[in-house]
Amino acid sequence: MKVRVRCFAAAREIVGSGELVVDLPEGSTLTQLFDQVQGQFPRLQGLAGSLLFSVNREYAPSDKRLSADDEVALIPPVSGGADV
Amino acid sequence: MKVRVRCFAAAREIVGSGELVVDLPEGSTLTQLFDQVQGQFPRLQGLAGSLLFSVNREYAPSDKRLSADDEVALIPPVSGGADV
Amino acid sequence: MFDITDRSLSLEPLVSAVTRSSSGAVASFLGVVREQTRGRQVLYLEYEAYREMAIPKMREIADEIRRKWKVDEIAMVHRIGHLEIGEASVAIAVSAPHRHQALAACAYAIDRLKETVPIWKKEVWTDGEEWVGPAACDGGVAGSEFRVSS
Amino acid sequence: MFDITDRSLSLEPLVSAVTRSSSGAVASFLGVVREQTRGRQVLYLEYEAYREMAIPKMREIADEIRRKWKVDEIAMVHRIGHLEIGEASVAIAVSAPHRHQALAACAYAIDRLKETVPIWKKEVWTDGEEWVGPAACDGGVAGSEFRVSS
Repeated sequence: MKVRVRCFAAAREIVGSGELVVDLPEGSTLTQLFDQVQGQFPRLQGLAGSLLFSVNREYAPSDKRLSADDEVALIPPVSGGADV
Repeated sequence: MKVRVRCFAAAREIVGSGELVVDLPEGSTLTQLFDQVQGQFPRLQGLAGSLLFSVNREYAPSDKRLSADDEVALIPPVSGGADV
Repeated sequence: MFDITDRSLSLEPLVSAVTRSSSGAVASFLGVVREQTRGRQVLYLEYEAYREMAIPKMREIADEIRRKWKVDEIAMVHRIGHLEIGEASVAIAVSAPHRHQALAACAYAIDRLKETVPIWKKEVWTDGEEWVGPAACDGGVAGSEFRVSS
Repeated sequence: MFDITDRSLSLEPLVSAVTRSSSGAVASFLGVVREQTRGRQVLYLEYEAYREMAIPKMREIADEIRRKWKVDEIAMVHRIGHLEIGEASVAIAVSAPHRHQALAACAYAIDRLKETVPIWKKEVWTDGEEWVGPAACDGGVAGSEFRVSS
């Protein structure tokens, strides 16, 4: 199945694009999706510790199973915290 | 001695003027000043329970002794409380 | 910027006046004449100030704020005269490097302004009118020693 | 009014949008680009948003506010793109019948916005740059179950 992956901020800069389309086996989880994307863009490893995901514009846990046409986003971490 | 008395809000309406000049014995207190003004405008009694005074633009206790040329103000009470 | 004015209020001049290059946050407050007060229908309000005392009292509140929080600048302007429903009676803006200071200081400023600054409003309703002034009956100014003992 | 815009922000449209005849208070907040951040000199910021998610997240915060306080209306607008020092990045206004509700809700709104709304800023300093986003590391979004376990 094809899943759309939107990339923002540091993730977008690493991927070099605001959007990817990832081809995954049916029933894959967010973790499996991320493993596949990280295989393609190893520098994403640097974000992994605090990266969040959304699925269809809601934050989602990494064991969430995906469906075709889901819109996933890589929500990069805070590096410095909310300072204002 | 002559003391200037400024009147605001409900006190101004009772006195019918924003300002009075009161002639008092040297060394009179705010209480004595108020007694004299109230003698002239008995309806001020209705405010007395929570009226505040200022002397020279600072809140002052009612036993404060006045000097010639002081500017006293009658600071009327809240009737309803700060509601916003 | 500390002022009493008979002209209509807007936040922008206060926000501009307080924003510094060190400011990361500007918290502001607008008091507005509302239609209902304690269940009665308001027609309009009349505000009156002891201007020569009110402006120094605003400055004192700003001094209190500077002792409590790290802020950049503080502005307070109160309107007087005839105000209709929806019009602003008071505008406050506080800038600070960080948002929590700006927000806490702004909340403090309006609370203290209502306690200590000699400004009164006459509420004129469909069925009467009443003066409301500094929150003396809350002990807000300085406690009971400033009351007239009658 | 909930929006993401690449144009400069001003409070007045938000204040006008939230003021109702029932409103006695409007509390507002402006986040401003400041010169110094954590000891480094800022040249400019670049903001980026996941717009299709950010606006619904703003609405969710407004729903949270309505469950906690009696407010009239809530407006939040975040700017994206290139921002210079002194420019506003976010504007929030909350109206309520009473001031404490408006002030508390406004403070809550900016805290939650920084926790849950997917907007990032790249701080560009004289000596480098860094992305800063929603406060995921504070457990602000929803706790650790949303982290990637790596």
